[in-house]
Amino acid sequence: MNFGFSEEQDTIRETLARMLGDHATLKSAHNRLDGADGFDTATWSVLADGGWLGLAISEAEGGAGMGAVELAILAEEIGRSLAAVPYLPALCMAVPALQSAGTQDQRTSLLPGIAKGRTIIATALAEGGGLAPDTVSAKVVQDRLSGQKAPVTFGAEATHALVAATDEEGTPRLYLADLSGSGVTIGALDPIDRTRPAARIDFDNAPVELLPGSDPAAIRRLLDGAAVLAAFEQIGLAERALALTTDYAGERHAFGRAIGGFQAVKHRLADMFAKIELARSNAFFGAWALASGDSRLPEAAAVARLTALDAVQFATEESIQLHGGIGFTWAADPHLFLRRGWQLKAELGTAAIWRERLLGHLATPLRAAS
Amino acid sequence: MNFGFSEEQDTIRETLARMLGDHATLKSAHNRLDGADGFDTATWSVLADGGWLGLAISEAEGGAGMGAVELAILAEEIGRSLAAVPYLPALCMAVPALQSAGTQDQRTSLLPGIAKGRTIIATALAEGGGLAPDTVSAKVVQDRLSGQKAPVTFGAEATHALVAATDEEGTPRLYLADLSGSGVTIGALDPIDRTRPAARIDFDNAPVELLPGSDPAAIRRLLDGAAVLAAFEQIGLAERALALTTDYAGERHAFGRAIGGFQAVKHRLADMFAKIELARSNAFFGAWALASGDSRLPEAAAVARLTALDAVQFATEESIQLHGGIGFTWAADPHLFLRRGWQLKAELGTAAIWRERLLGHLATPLRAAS
Amino acid sequence: MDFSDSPEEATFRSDARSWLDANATLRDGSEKAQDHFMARDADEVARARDWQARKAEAGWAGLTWPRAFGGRDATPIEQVIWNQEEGRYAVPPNAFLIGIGLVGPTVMMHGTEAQKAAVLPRALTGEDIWCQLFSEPAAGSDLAGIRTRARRDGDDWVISGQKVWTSGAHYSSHGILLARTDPQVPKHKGLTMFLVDMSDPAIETRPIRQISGGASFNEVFIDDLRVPDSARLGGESEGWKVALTTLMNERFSISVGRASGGARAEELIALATRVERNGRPAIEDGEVRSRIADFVARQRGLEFTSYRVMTSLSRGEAPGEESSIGKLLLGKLRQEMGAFGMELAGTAAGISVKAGDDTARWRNEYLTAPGNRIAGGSDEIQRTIIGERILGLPPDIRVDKSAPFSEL
Amino acid sequence: MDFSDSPEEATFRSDARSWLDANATLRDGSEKAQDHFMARDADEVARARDWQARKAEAGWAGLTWPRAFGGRDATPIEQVIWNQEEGRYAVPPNAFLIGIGLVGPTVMMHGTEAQKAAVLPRALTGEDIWCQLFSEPAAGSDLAGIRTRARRDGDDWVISGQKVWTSGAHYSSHGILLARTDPQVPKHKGLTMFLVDMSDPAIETRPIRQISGGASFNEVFIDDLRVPDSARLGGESEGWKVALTTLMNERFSISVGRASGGARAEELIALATRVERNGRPAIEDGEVRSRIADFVARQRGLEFTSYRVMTSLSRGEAPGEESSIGKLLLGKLRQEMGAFGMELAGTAAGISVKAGDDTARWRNEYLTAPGNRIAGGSDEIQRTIIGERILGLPPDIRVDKSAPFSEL
Repeated sequence: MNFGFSEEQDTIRETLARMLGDHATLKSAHNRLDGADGFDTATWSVLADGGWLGLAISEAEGGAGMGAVELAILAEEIGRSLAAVPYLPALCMAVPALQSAGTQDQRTSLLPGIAKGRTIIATALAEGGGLAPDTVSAKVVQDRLSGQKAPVTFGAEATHALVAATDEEGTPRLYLADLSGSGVTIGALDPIDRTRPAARIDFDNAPVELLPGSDPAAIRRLLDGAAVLAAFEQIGLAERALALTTDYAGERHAFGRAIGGFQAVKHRLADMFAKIELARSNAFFGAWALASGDSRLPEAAAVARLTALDAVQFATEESIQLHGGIGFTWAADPHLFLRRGWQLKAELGTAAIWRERLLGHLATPLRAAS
Repeated sequence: MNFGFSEEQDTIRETLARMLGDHATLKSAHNRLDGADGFDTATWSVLADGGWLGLAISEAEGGAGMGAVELAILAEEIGRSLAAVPYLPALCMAVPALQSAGTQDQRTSLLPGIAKGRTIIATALAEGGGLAPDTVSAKVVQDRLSGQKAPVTFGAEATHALVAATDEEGTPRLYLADLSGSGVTIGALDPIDRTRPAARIDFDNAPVELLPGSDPAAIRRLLDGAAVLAAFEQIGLAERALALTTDYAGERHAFGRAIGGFQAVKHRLADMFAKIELARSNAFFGAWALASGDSRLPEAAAVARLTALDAVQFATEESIQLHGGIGFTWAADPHLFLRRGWQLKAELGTAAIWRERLLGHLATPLRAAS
Repeated sequence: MDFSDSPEEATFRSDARSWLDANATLRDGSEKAQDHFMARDADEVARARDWQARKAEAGWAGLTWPRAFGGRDATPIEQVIWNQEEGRYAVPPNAFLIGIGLVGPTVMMHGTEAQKAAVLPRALTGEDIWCQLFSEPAAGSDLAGIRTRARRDGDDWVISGQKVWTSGAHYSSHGILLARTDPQVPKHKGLTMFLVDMSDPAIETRPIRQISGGASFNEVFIDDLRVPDSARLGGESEGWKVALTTLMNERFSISVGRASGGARAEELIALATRVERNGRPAIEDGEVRSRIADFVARQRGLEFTSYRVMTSLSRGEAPGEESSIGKLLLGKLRQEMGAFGMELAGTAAGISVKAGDDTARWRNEYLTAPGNRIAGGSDEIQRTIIGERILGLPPDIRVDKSAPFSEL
Repeated sequence: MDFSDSPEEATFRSDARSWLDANATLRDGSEKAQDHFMARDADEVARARDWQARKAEAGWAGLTWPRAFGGRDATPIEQVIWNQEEGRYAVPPNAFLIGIGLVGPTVMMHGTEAQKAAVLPRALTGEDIWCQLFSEPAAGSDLAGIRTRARRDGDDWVISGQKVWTSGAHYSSHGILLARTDPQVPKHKGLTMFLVDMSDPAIETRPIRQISGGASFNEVFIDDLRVPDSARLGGESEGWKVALTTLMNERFSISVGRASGGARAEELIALATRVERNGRPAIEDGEVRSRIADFVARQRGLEFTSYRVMTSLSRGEAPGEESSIGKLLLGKLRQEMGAFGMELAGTAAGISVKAGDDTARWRNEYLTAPGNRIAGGSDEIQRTIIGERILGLPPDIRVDKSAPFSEL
């Protein structure tokens, strides 16, 4: 039985935590909220220089050849630092998509650039509400894509996008679009978390390339993997929100005592802790299922996401509450975590979507409307 | 603006509270749980002698000629005392049904006996799951009823039953059955609350009499009124559960202090209080709507029931919890209230049913399965 | 039970309506959403002052004040009726709530004749706008923990410190300020109340931006503000007693005030009818229906609770126990409704994807609600109040009640 | 991350399985539901004793005990593996959990040589069955508040008082009993531990009926029980220290014990597929789906949390912070699932209308769950433990730590 991390993995975490702690500060997140560039290119460069962007890319393709567990560690530390980088779409979705469904040519031409931080691939699965492959109206005809995708996180900052669209038979597939190419119009959206810029991308007969191995099942697998890795990002941010609230409760005095000594505060913090640890247990199983190719991945991904969504929302809302007056001011830190939590909900879908994915496996899928 | 009780009504409450407090003790409820007769005939007689059973029956028909608000007061005190009497089916459902849908003959022959406590009419609307008029499979053909009704509260103790069944056109109507007549078989069920005995009644060509004014709309109105009155019974019991838990928290010491001084306990009790008062506000509006014939009764009944169900479940579960070890023993009082709470849920349907009744008024009804 | 006015109430309502009809125009729904008592800019302040002056002239300002001070000696329920009626008209925000509702009664009870003469008439007519300088960074839930110091200097007092969460400080002309004058005694005992001029250059006001983006509150920095001893309201070291008068009147103002804004649960029905969930109209989803029904039931309960409060007022009684639950339950309900509204928008929860969609509305609701759970006594403080004052449970252990403030 | 056994673990598992195969039969699903460690009647006690004797003879009893005391010196993860393997076989309940898991280690650490010789071999073979006489009516969460008195009388002690929540007291031969020997010192300081013979007529045991109808616990009345000083375990007034050893071993026993029973969330899927809600199969209702998905996610989380605990044990580490959440979250989950199961039954929630329907199962689940939230440290105590020991928050104010017990 080994349901934890190895010493090497612990070392990776420490290195990442230090590096991200130095570069992706909460102060820089505040600056972005107040209008600074939403993409933290400096931290992205540091990650590239450290070889972290190629963590799960094979050595032959310019990466470090590690796996899902290491990606999960990186995700958790990104969450903890609130780093404003396109980690989830570029590394947890685009890279695995290329690896599992792309051609050798596609991999060779893109993966080394991703590892170096030069190529950034956004993931354009959503069209307002719902997620691909269940909700896709963008279409590809003769290698030309038309349709609108939104929200696309880091859509304006990316060089490429991985787009879900139906092929000429009407089957949802994944296509690679060069965002500097013709027929591409990108407009900024107003995300709740400005450290996670989001865009609407209109494609009008834009030239695209099919990822030949992509079919609806592959898109679902991709989402399952992303949900597991996002759960680690969610746990990282929830844990940081808990930590800073615990610190505050230890320092802030009222009625002559640190407020953390009052059961109303202490027990709320304990509930946050319990929800986070419950989510972590599910995320661990998800990481194992992802790394080992276990057939229970869809179920593991759904329970990891459901408990992570719950832990994040509870921890971030109550973090604001327990900070009292200061908690709902713009200048304080707690709302940074609340915003990132919602952003992560937006990017991969709400609990309503993942409950159906879970029950679709355990019970019968919900009948379509007649 | 007068959203409270009059002095006369306050006097009625005090009289009832004293009388029920004397006769329907928690000790007698424990005895019933341990096997004594589930029907507290002594208290029923006291209520009859005091003229309370005819509270809302006209003076001409042997009653006191009061209205829904007085019935609500009685309901709340019944809830508070956990009296084991067929108040809800006999006085809050059968009487209004006779009054609004019965013939003059039916009223004249039955209402005086009800006021005197000699006639007890049970209400047989349910058939396992779901409530009439939406779920009815019992049928009447040529004034003969066949079908099974369960649970019927006080079915074995009643002299008559008001039964929902379809007429020869398939329309749900209400019928009056003499339970001592032919074709009636009564079997005891195992209710969670033995102070509220429940039965299954099998009708096999049993002679019945139609209440001519009863149609599906009348049945729904009847349920709305019953839900409002039951909300008062629920509030009474929840408030008693809160009161005994508050008392316990003031007496029980741990770590050198009364446990009610600990915020974990104090704040839970405050939450109980808030839920109960919220339910009470909705119940007040419901009582007013019922008494005044306001068209908002269906909506008022649904919100009263939804908040009452929530208040009761929270208050009774946490009453057990805050009693600690003693709380989950058979000999302690808290579970008496938990049981009655579930029984009241069973008798008029769960939140799932009432949410649909509410949304059916505010939005569109749920589409039937295709 | 009866929702109609008593004959006296009906007369009052009809008088109010006649005057309002003659002096204001009914809302037609085209008005911009506005806060009920916060003015947003100088223009709104000017219009509010003008409206207040007209009300004062006609005897409709300071309704519950005694006639001796220019009031109408109105009952609390008459105040409620006025608020209901005035709410139907397109009138400027009531920036005078603190002056008339809180400061006035406090000055009447604790002020000198000179203070009454200086404060009351100008508060009534709106010439002066008052703010309440109580809370501090280190004194929120624990108000008696304030650190702003007032030191004697000859016949004057010199005040320095920082206040926070001061509504309307940026357009207020005056403030009622609680300061510590004796740190050597227990915390509740060394406080004194002052009346200060907000235009003094020793006072600096900075708006506080909230997570919703709005700024209804201010920080107020006080740096060696010199006031004469005649600015002291009530006795030296009697400040806590004076503050309790203010706070009691604040609670009363809230209980007769207009119901808080915020979204109606029914709006979620409309939203759920427009959007899809899992490939079907969201309103057909059982969980959506369940959540909305729960919201409706709770919101109705809060609305009817306010009827119970009004019933007590109408009977000339103090609002009963039920009045304490509204504050506790409202914030969480709004927060849950806001979150649910955002989620109904689907994958794009929190991101406005299409112009004119409902995201911004529910996002604003969601980001405003945390303030409801904190400001004016947090949920946690409300639970303690219910537990101790209503249920009679033993008080929290207080380690700070008898020690000198300087040793805490 | 890897779920497989290490080579050493695999060897142990295979050895265990060989012996079990030769000595027991695999469960085939036809067995009656049974508690994992409570015997229901004398026959079950006899069968349990017999099975324990056979395990002891073959070296499979007291696995984690040192070899010197007849144990196997097994690692915690080996204990887990044994529990997993033994759980696959139709064996009697383990009525010896308290003796071997709690009393044994406490006697090893604090007992005299004579006590070790008298207690350990007979506990191992199952000849003696032990119960734990700690909790009292007035000492539940606050265990140090016990009032059972032991007074010196010559060379003996005379013990009187009442214990409660004593699992298995009615079939136990011996008990480990905490008593107050000095009420004049602070509560934690005046306690002493004793080993007592449950067959003494001065001890009376009465089962406690729970709200579920079952009776897993007892009240134990002790009336002038006379024991020699040699029955004292550990020093006089050292009882709290001795009790902490017992409690630490109790926590350990729980963390390596078989997972608690209770319903699987998947059973609700089956139920919802059979019943209707609002005229349609309940499983098609969005709220039903939402609740069940939530239950599944939480139950999986608890299951995987136990894997994390086992990982720590497997690495030879103490269970980490995650081990504290299971106790807190399990009871509420069971309570909610029980309530939901009852509600799915429709109008007749809580009333079994048809023979063989699921009402009784979910009702029992619902009425058993409150015990999970209370016994062995209530939810509230668990939150305090997490808050103080894991998160490092300031302790609750304790007014009872230094005052003499007699003055509390």
